[in-house]
Amino acid sequence: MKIGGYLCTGCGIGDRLDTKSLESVAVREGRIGFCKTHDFLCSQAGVDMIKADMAAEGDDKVTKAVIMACSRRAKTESFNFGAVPTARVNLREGVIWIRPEGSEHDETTQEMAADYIRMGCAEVKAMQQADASGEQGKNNHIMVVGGGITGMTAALEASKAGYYASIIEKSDRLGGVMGQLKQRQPEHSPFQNPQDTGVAALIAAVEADDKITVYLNSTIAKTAGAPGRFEVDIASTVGAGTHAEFGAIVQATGFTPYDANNLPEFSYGKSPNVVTQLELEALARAAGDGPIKRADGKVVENVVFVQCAGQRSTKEGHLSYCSGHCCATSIKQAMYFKDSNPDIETTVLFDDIRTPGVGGENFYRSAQDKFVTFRKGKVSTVDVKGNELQVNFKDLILDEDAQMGADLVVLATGMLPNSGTDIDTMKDKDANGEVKVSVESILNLNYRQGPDMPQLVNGFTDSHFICFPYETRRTGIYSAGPVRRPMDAAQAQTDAMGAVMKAIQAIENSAIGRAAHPRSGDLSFPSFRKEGCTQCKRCTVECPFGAIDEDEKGYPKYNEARCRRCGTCMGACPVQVISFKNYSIETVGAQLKAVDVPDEFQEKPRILVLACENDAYPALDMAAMKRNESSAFIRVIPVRCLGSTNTIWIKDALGSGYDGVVMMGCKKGADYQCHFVKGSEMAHVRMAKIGDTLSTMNLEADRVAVHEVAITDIDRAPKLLDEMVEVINRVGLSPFKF
Amino acid sequence: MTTAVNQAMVEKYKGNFLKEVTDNVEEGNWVKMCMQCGVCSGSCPLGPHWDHPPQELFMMIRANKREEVLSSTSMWMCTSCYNCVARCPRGLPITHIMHGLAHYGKRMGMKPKNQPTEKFGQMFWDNLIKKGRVNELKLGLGLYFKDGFAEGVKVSMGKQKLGMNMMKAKRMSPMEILGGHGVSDLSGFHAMLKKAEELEAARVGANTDAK
Amino acid sequence: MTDVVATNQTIIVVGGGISGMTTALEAAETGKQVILLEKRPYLGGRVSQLYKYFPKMCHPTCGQEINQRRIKMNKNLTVITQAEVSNISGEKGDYTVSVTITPRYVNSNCTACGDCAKAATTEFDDEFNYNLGKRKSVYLPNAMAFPQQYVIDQRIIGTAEADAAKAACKYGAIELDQQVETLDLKAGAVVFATGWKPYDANKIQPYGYDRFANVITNVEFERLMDPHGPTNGKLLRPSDGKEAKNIAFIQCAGSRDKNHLAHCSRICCMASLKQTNYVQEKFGDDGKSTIYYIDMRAIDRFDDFYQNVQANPNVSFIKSKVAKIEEDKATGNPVLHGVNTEGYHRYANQHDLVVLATGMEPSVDFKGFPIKILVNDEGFIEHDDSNGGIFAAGVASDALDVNRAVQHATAAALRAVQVVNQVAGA
Amino acid sequence: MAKHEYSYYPGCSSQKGASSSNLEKSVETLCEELDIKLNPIPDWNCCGASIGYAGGGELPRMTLSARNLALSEKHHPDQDVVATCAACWLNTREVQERLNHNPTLKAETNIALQSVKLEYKGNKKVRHMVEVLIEDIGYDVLGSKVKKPLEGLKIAGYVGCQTNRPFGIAGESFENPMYLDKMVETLGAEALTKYDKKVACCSGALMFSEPEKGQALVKDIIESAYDSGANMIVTPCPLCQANVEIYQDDINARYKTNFDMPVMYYSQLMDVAFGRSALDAALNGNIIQSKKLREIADK
Repeated sequence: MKIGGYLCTGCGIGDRLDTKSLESVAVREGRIGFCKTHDFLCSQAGVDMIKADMAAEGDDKVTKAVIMACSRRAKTESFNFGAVPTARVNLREGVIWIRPEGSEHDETTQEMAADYIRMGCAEVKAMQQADASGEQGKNNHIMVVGGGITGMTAALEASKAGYYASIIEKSDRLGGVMGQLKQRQPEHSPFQNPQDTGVAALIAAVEADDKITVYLNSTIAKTAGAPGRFEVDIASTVGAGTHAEFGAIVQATGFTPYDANNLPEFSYGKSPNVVTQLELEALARAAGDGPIKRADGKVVENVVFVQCAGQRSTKEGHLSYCSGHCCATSIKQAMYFKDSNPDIETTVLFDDIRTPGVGGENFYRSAQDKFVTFRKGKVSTVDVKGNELQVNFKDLILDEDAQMGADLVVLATGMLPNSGTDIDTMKDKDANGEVKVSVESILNLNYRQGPDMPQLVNGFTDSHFICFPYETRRTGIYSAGPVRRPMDAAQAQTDAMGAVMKAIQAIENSAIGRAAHPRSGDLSFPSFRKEGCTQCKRCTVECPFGAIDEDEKGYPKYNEARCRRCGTCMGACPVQVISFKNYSIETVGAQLKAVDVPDEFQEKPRILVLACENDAYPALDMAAMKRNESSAFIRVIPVRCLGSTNTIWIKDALGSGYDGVVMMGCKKGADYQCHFVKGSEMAHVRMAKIGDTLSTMNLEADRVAVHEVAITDIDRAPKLLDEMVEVINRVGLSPFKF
Repeated sequence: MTTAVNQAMVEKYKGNFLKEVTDNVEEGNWVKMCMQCGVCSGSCPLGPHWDHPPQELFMMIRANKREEVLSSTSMWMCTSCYNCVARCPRGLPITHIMHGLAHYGKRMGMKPKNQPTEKFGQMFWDNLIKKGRVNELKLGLGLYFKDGFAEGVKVSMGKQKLGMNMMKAKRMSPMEILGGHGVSDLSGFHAMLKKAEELEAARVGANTDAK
Repeated sequence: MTDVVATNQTIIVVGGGISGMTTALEAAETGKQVILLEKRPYLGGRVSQLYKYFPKMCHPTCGQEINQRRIKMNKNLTVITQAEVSNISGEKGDYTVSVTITPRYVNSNCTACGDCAKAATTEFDDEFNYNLGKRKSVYLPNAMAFPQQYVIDQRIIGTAEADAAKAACKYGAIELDQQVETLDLKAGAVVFATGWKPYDANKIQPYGYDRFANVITNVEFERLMDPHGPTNGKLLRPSDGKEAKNIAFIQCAGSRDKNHLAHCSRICCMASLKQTNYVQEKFGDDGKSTIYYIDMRAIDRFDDFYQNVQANPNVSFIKSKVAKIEEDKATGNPVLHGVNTEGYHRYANQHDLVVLATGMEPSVDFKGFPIKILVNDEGFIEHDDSNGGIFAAGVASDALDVNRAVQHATAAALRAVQVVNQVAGA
Repeated sequence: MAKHEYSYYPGCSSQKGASSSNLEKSVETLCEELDIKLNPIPDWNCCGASIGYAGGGELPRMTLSARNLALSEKHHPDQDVVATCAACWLNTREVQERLNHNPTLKAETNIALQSVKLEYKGNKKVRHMVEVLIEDIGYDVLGSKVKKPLEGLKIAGYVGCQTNRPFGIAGESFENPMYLDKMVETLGAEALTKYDKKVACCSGALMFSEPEKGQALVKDIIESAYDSGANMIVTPCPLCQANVEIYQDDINARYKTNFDMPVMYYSQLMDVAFGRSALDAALNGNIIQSKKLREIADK
């Protein structure tokens, strides 16, 4: 049982550094079992050498390794030894590539390398092998909430992949909104005519599938547990409730049409002949193969579609966003008229026609070909003139006010997501003492942070990430369809498949204790020292994923299958009792303490840099690849997320003679880029309070800087470090050097 | 004939000018496909001289501005350069539609007053019909005298040098005044055109039949 | 040399852009065996050449970093670069895919130390920067390149320069005698995530991309902004290297056009709106942007982004398809001619730089595909049962933005997983 | 028998004593040089040009070209139709395309053609003389015929509209066709490839009805040629040639310019380069003479 050190002398490391002395630093100061050098460590021979040591028997067996070579981003596969705790000491990108050559620099460069080796040795000693917790179970059953086309598609596709699904549908029938439509927009070339909705076929398929169970008239009374072991109470309005267990959840609860009563300017409610798109579907279905008639029985001869009704508008009570499908929906509905009788006048008044892609543009052209008239116009009002309607609008092309008569006006109103309670608003109201939940919860999660999925904007439960649309803040629960984002039927069905993919993945990975993206495959999970815990609940509040509940005694309960291993809880803990086996207060604390802080007379400051491993660290790495120079006084420690930074590290660093601390995390705020959602923000909040600590230590506030750094900041990141050097030049070295 | 046809058309299409254009104007069935990008309007060499550029005319057709469109001078600004046709993203044969609208407006008795291209164009047609081939000299003289004799003398005096140059270069022949080139099967040629005119009139006329 | 195990429970993903990486990773992280084939010498595809994403204005390399780390850590996933599919035979659940691998001339011994590049002297146009700059004949394609291995340009093979590069390598990483190699791989399902290429702007003749230096494309504009790009992130125009402060964006450059691409490329409106933010970011109130458009397609919550740009006094919108561009001889400024159709206003506007919002066309012509699949007139693969176990992911299926492409690619992973699970169950 | 034989549609302006008779003459000479035989369509009629719509409806105008095509089908069944005039070529080709795509129009056209006992089938290839030179003869052969390279001539290639749009010459772009430049270079002269009015409109027939508007366009065309350093403009189109050449006096008067820019046909340049006389090249058919070109011809 020993720690093996492996020092690579290739890629110029051996040329630039005194490796003999580094070996001795590793063994004597780092106190590891041995340090071997290799001039090409990542070669097969080098890696085989390490693996042989790890395969050895008895005392010779290497159970932890320190790789002293290049950045952890390089040769990752070669130096991946599975569960064996391994520290990567970055001598290439971290030292020789950012320091200029020349004898005047040799001393500080060598010191840098030596410190990093001390740090690596200290880190690996504090690391434990991470194993799965044993909490996990495997359950191949997916709960699908909502029985519209998104939900039905999800259930059927899950079944096709060999998994079970239960559809929980509130109403007494399957089909959702799509079930109320006459037809849908085309899915295949040449995209010219509306097609069957396919709802009947979906229902038949669902009913015939023995892997699918349907609960109609049902809602969810309670959801507890975690991926792989969700426990759900299903309530029924017509019978007894049920208890069921699921491995993962797909929320496909769809949308509610915008309430057109908010649009009195268009005479909605005043005239039965002003209808929404959904109401027109009812008229079209009622008409069957015959002509579409108004409520009063008159056959429609002249219909006007008003696009963006109550949408894309900053007016009070309107929707700011675009619902995406409405242009194509109006086109489809105009075709209902034109296909039955080409002489019916159909006019679409629009601001922008939004029919993207191949299908969209072909469908638009097809409508023009069928004599649907499109006019770029902004509708101000719709007046009721006896039995007729008059649409008043500004024709934006002819630049004049215009009117049109119509016997039916269709309002293209928007979508409101059925996303349940807004847990963030709930929290806010809590603070004011008035809890007012007007919307019923959908999932009724018994999670500490609230009963439903967190919402992104406008009430939709979308992911905030461009690259990761299925990123979820409730692991194992994936939303799909128009509850996630305004979308049309085709996209909703694709979305259902994507969500099912993620649900299946959650089932498979939770069964073996593997983390979900972005730390996919990570087996480590947080645990805490019960005797030290003060039950302050900060970890349960700050966890960006709502993973942590409180047990009956008030202690945190981690639900590791819900955890994403970012360490924000660890950073939050005021008494530092939370840790991961391979990432802890100690693994970082030991590193920063291992640095050799020169006494003040040497005039060599030491700056601790805590850099997010996702963006800031790669940025520093790529700066090094460009050979952008950095200060020799920095000591960089990558962290899983800046949110995992515990203030104790800052205090320890400053208390042990560091002159400054620079923290680099991702962008926070509304357009946050933090991969753990709130991590960077939490770190910023905590560091805003570090000022008190600094002043009790009689240190200048400037000595701690927190920056938002993006992965492209290859020029800026080294400059930020130089700025700290300048600060120290200005305020002087730390008085805490011994 | 024009007013009668015009009345019949107004009667038949009752405010659906797009349909009227589709049914009766050369390549008019393309008008519905315009998406108002305006590339035609920006491409025209005589652009600034159009009261209503093609894309706007297409919008006016949808807005049922029948009178304004058919009596517009705009279509008569077309030089047949085909820039609009080459660039139109929807493939509209705009040049032909402009010709068609101009011709149709004229047929409906709504041609703009004293539009020089309309006048010249008619002269050209008459000239070519006469012999089957264009007599450039007569066409040129006709052009100079289109606004009356006195005006014509003034214009042709001004063009004297030009004419002399052309004659010197043997690119204009005074002999043409005596008759000049032509097709030999002139009667057949005339019969053919007459038939074509009849067929076309019948087609447009048919469109005026009551529903 | 390439040692790959594949069975009819293997999923082959063709194309290593963000869609292909997503399909491959989602399947591999569910425990499936996946082989990811990429034509270029590195992963990341088109998005790796973008500076920022709309609407968050975050960096594509950020997600790429995470995806590449996921790939490095996943033993179910094999990546083969410089690989193209030359043939497919068989049926759903039992395909044989022939793959042609062109030589990189550098093996996995490469440590990316860069010594070989120091020995190289010849420079070639840098494809990664859309030929706006130069790169060496021996090169790392970009800072994020995965695999992190240098590449030797085929054009110097057989020259003394190649020998010099080989001599410079201390790690035996350079193999100048590598040959084209063909592999036959079994697979249960094949996912085409072959993505898109920017429409060839030379074909949009009225805009003079081939004649005027200061007419560039939107993808080139991204490279100008990138700190890794040819101008180190400065907005300098090509003709004279001056800062381009007054920029025109021409929408539907090649899209929604019978003469070019009949479809709407979906992304270009948002891309230009995003790029007006770049101009603002660089020059503040000195930067002016003008968008010439037919319809602004800022769909769903993107409309909020559009509204924010509309509120920016430095950005103007003109509803017009620009008719043609001429060049002002004295200044080299492009002059845009056209008509604002909202009320018929004729313009002749001078700008420092014109950015053509060129659309996307499928990067692979599936017309001559060796096995029957349903391809529409626009060249995209349409989903159909008759395609068997062959699926499209991302832009191979339609013009999509990144978010929707990834969504689609995740769904495609499920389709492939369904096939191999059925094979496993049978 | 000649190497290449075509069914030829001369058009009204090419006739003796008409405005592009010099084009006709120079093409005749060119055909002798290249062993091309042009067989005129017997009893052809006017194509209606681009201005016929004021008087003629769609069908009568279509019938004009249909008659010519039917005559060619009848008399020269195996020969492509070739025209030298841009409008003649465009109208003929366009009518054929439109009739072939519109069964109603085609049927009606054939009814009208019964009056002249002809039937239109629509199976002809309708080509411009320039296409014949590029596709059937080729730049290499043209180059090999050059005896007197046109050294010292700096030529702006003015393609104009109707030889260029909507059909154009295969492989050339609408906005920047290069074939005239290539021809000019083949003949040993300097091609001003950056000439930026090469596809601008000369106003066509509107020069007659709207002279002010027309001359404004032509002024830009000539001015840009001077700016490019040209001492000559070359064009394939008779109306372009006439419009750009013959109004220079008027333009000089109107705009106080000093234009004196020769405007030649490609065929004239070829004739001279191939060693033919000024007379054979119909140089005297131009109002503004190029001294340099004449010197080369007279050499």
